Amino acid sequence: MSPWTEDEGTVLNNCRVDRDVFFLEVRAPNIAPASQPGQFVMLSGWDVHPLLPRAMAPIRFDTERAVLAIYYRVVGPGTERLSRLGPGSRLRLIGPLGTPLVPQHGPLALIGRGVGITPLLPIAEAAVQLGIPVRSYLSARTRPLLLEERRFVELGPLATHVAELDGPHTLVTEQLARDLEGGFIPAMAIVAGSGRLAQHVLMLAAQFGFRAQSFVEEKMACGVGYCKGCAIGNHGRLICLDGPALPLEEVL
Amino acid sequence: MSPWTEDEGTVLNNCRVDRDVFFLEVRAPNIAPASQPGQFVMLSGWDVHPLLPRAMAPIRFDTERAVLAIYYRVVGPGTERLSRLGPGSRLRLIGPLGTPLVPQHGPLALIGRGVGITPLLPIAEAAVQLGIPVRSYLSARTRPLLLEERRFVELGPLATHVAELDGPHTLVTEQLARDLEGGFIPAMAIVAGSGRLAQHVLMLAAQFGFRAQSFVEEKMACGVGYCKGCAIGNHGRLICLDGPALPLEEVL
Amino acid sequence: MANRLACHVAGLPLPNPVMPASGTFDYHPDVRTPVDVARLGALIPKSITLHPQPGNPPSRLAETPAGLINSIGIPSPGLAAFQDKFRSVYGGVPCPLVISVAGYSPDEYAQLTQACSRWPEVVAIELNLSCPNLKTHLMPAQDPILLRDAVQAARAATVKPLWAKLSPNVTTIAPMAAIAHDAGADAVVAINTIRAMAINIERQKAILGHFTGGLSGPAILPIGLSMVWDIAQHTSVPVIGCGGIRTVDDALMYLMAGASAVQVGTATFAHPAAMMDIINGLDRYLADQGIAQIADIIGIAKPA
Amino acid sequence: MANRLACHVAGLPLPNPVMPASGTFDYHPDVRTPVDVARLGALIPKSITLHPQPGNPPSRLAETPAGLINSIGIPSPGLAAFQDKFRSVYGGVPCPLVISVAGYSPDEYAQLTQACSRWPEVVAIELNLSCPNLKTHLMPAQDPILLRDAVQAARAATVKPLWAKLSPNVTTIAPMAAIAHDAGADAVVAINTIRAMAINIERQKAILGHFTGGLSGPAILPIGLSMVWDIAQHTSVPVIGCGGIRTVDDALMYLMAGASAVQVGTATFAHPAAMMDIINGLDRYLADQGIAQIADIIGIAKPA
Ligand SMILES: Cc1cc2nc3c(=O)[nH]c(=O)nc-3n(C[C@H](O)[C@H](O)[C@H](O)COP(=O)(O)OP(=O)(O)OC[C@H]3O[C@@H](n4cnc5c(N)ncnc54)[C@H](O)[C@@H]3O)c2cc1C
Ligand SMILES: Cc1cc2nc3c(=O)[nH]c(=O)nc-3n(C[C@H](O)[C@H](O)[C@H](O)COP(=O)(O)OP(=O)(O)OC[C@H]3O[C@@H](n4cnc5c(N)ncnc54)[C@H](O)[C@@H]3O)c2cc1C
Ligand SMILES: Cc1cc2nc3c(=O)[nH]c(=O)nc-3n(C[C@H](O)[C@H](O)[C@H](O)COP(=O)(O)O)c2cc1C
Ligand SMILES: Cc1cc2nc3c(=O)[nH]c(=O)nc-3n(C[C@H](O)[C@H](O)[C@H](O)COP(=O)(O)O)c2cc1C
Ligand code: FES
Ligand code: FES
Repeated sequence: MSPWTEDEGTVLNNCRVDRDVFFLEVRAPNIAPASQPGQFVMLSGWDVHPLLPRAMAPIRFDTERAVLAIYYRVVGPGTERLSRLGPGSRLRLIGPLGTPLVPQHGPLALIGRGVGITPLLPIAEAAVQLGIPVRSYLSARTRPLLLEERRFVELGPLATHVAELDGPHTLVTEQLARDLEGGFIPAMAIVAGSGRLAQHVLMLAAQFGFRAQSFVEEKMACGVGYCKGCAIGNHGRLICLDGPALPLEEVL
Repeated sequence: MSPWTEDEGTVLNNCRVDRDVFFLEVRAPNIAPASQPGQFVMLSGWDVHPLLPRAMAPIRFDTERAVLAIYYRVVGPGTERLSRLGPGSRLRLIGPLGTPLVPQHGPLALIGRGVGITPLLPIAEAAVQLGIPVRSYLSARTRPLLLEERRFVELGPLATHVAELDGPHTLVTEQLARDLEGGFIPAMAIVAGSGRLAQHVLMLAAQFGFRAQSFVEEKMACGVGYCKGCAIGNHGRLICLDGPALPLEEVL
Repeated sequence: MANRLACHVAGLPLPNPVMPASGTFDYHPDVRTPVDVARLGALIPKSITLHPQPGNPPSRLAETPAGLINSIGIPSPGLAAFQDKFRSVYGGVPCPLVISVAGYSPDEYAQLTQACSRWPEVVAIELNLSCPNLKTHLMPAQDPILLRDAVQAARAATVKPLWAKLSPNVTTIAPMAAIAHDAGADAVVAINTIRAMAINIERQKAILGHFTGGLSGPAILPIGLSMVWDIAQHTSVPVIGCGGIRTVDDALMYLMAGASAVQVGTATFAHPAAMMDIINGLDRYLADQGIAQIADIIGIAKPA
Repeated sequence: MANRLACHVAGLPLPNPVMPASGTFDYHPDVRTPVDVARLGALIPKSITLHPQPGNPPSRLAETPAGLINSIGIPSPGLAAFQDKFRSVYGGVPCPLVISVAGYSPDEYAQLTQACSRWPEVVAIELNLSCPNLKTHLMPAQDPILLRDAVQAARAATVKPLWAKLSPNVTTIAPMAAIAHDAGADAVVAINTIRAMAINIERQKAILGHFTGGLSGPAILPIGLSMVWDIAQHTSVPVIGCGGIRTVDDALMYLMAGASAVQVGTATFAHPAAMMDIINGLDRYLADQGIAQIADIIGIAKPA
């Protein structure tokens, strides 16, 4: 367990990106500078309802400005209330949480879908800074939901799949399969945001022999290992402490 | 029991008047046109928290524009959330509720303090329209809280007392006492917003022989007589059905 | 179009499974309100007692997170006065009528049940078993013997359907449901309010005049739901679900947990048309899912 | 300055009356968090069991209006493993330490109590009496005989203060508190979670892997408060209040209702520093009101 804290955050920007997806920038004086790739925060911008904070994996930690950038999809009462906070609103944050995921060897394959891709970008940036090559495979319902597509392109080859344009019947991991056949064997693949993509990667990992992790989600209460509510699999692993990324074979 | 309905209201205007007092205008298509002096509404602009609607006695029912004008003081979670609703927000309203109080004989003495005076204005206006003379005695903490002072002046003689200016040691009902001694004997006195003023009026009523009513407040759940939660006094009178104005001797 | 919502509670046909909880709604023949009583599954007015009584002293209400505590007691005109005005108020009631009665002894339950069964409009009697017994201070719904005696006495006094309304303030509720069933209740209603309290810290005293009261509202929904589930899992008595229902999703949870019908109480205060929304919502749900009748979803929730 | 907050629970001195509820907070000697453990009234880690056990299957959490249902069960390393790591984790704990133990028989309670009493850091043993008995499916906290036997067994195994944690799922709680007291508990803790359930209507199944669980959070505050009040009114056993406490006002309600101290659980999840806020708030309240010590407000709430 690594140190974490509680911040009184300030909303700097909170705007709609697509139908039900929003982009939030929040100043978190203590949490943002301490955050590492793979980590997440718990946030609440409300009082009694809903009761629990919500887990969010920032797409960017701006350590100098102490700002976290978050994409979120409105799916229930917590994200709905979040979407109504204007600049200047206060948010309670807990973090940084979870086990950092800073790759040591390369190359890296990053596979993600929709809002779920957010934790992949900090990992890609850390990897490139360490000189580790990165290839990304991203899919989304619509083009605007290929979040930060430009930034991913800057960091390495990017394959994309947009359901609206490319049809629902292919997976972006089919490009990964072609790359694997072409000789690109990653030291590690990291999946986020899609069980279907994770399934396919698990198959490819077995076939081509590489390690794979996946970001997983379960309802969380504390986010810090106290409540034991986020256990997954047969080993009693806690997503909030041992994850949020865990070996693919443990979570599928 | 008179007919009532449920309206989906729209906030037209919601602004601060004084430190913790706000002015709200809300379009209530069915309730506003049906409202009569002495009546109130229950409103909620939220979902689960707080659970119950809040009772408010409008200071004006604009039957043509179907608008209710309400002054409210922020004292807890309901009024706090109310104060954050901007124009265009939706409000649920139930009304019109309570027994109308349309005076038949005059003259009338209206005595009130602070935000509690709101139900007095519709009564004054109805009285003046029927040719019944009205004298008003209003007190408040600060000048801006002598709500709609100008309009009261248009309707008849007005005595005021502002604690901040006139000091805390006199009551506006001392002017009523002088008027009574001077020969002004009302057919009915109506008090709102202050137990202390009500006490004094009760004494004067006994001394000078006039009827007196007072607006009373108790926690309400339904506002329509179902829950029996707002009972007061020894006769099992329900504030929401038999009131909100009740004979002074029953409520003190 | 066949009425998808038509249902049965222990053999008693109802136009739909949505009705008010006793003490939270009533009917006035001449007054237009947002609730179209003709569309309700049934109407249940506030419990009546044999003798007139004033109810508890004010304050009677306290609000809590997602909950309401009430210590109304049962202000009641008494049976005689209720009988006098029955025809003028409920004579033309446009939906099935259930009368809730509250007694302080088995004999009172019997008298009330017998008297109220005479009216043809009344399709069932609901026994409010939550009046504290004068000797033990327990409610009949809390004590196996008191419960059995009250239900048996009422059973002997009517041939009409009898519903026993249970209290959540028991160690386990399924045995109480079984006792009520064995004693002659056709169905049970679960749950009544949960004992609760609020304190005004400025005044350093209880908020309610009667100092404790009963908690209702969304806060208690998960508790009521588990009790309905327990009754459905462990007994064969039909159960009417009650406690915290505010939306059609809440009603569906209770039906899926095993309730034959549902009662809506506190939600009506903030949103009087809540029952109408729930009835419309259930109908839309069945249509969308292609389900022919409400009976097909009752008790279908799987353990996990 | 004298410490206004210093207090006693059944004679046991504590620096202040605010402590975490078992299962919702823990201490890691090397990890800086927003909770300064040195300022807590006491620390109570999650209940431990005699033998290792994995806890309940996922999902383990469901959110309800102002409430949280958990079906964590008690994932536990077992006594032996706990003993092995005790010194390295709790050896230097900077506040009074209370160990919560959960057994499946009186003998297990005795073994756990005896073992945990040996450490000098441990100032009291809390008995979590909410493990379902393997034969009756009742929890010791629900059954007079099971309760008496468990507490007596633990009592015989230690001279340290013994706290019995009660369940709200009983007909009346004061008699259970009295039984625990008579059996040797120095104090009782009220309340543990309330049996509850949530259903996912899309999947038509229980949300929790163990299908029912226990409700905690603000929703249950008025229920816990009435139980603490009942125990204080009807027994002489000191009571530690627990259930839904989120703010200093909530803590004051429990203290005024008769609690000697309070435990904070679910509120810690949204606001880890909640206990710090409550401790600061209590101190400020006493200062503002000119009250010399916390003992002066315990049980001062008048009926109405
Ligand atoms: C480590 C972690 C990081 C996350 N990062 C992000 C992020 O960056 N952006 C983002 O938009 N979301 C993220 N999520 C998911 C986010 O926490 C949930 O969407 C949010 O809690 C929903 O809250 P709500 O009140 O709006 O809806 P709720 O009422 O809590 O849920 C609404 C519906 O969604 C379902 N649901 C909610 N949460 C989950 C879940 N965790 N898994 C599966 N189903 C769920 C519920 O069953 C319900 O049907 C993350 C989750 C985790 C665990
Ligand atoms: C018929 C009627 C008409 C009203 N008209 C107006 C109006 O026009 N403008 C206005 O500002 N207010 C009016 N009120 C009072 C208003 O309903 C309450 O102030 C409001 O419900 C408070 O809600 P809240 O959630 O903000 O605070 P709550 O949390 O409900 O209360 C905050 C504090 O105020 C106290 N309190 C709340 N309501 C009352 C009450 N009714 N009587 C005494 N103490 C109370 C509580 O005990 C608590 O300490 C009226 C009340 C009634 C019964
Ligand atoms: C104000 C109020 C009055 C009530 N009166 C009665 C009553 O007279 N008889 C009865 O059986 N239940 C009574 N109840 C309990 C309700 O019928 C219902 O069982 C309980 O409120 C739980 O449902 P809810 O959460 O939907 O309100 C009353 C509840 C409230 C809130
Ligand atoms: C996630 C979770 C785990 C819990 N684990 C335990 C436990 O191991 N032992 C115990 O005695 N109580 C346990 N409890 C109950 C709490 O200690 C407390 O009694 C209850 O949650 C009510 O308090 P609250 O509303 O402040 O949370 C747990 C509660 C929660 C929410
Ligand atoms: S969310 Fe509490 S242990 Fe993981
Ligand atoms: S508020 Fe329900 S009867 Fe008056």
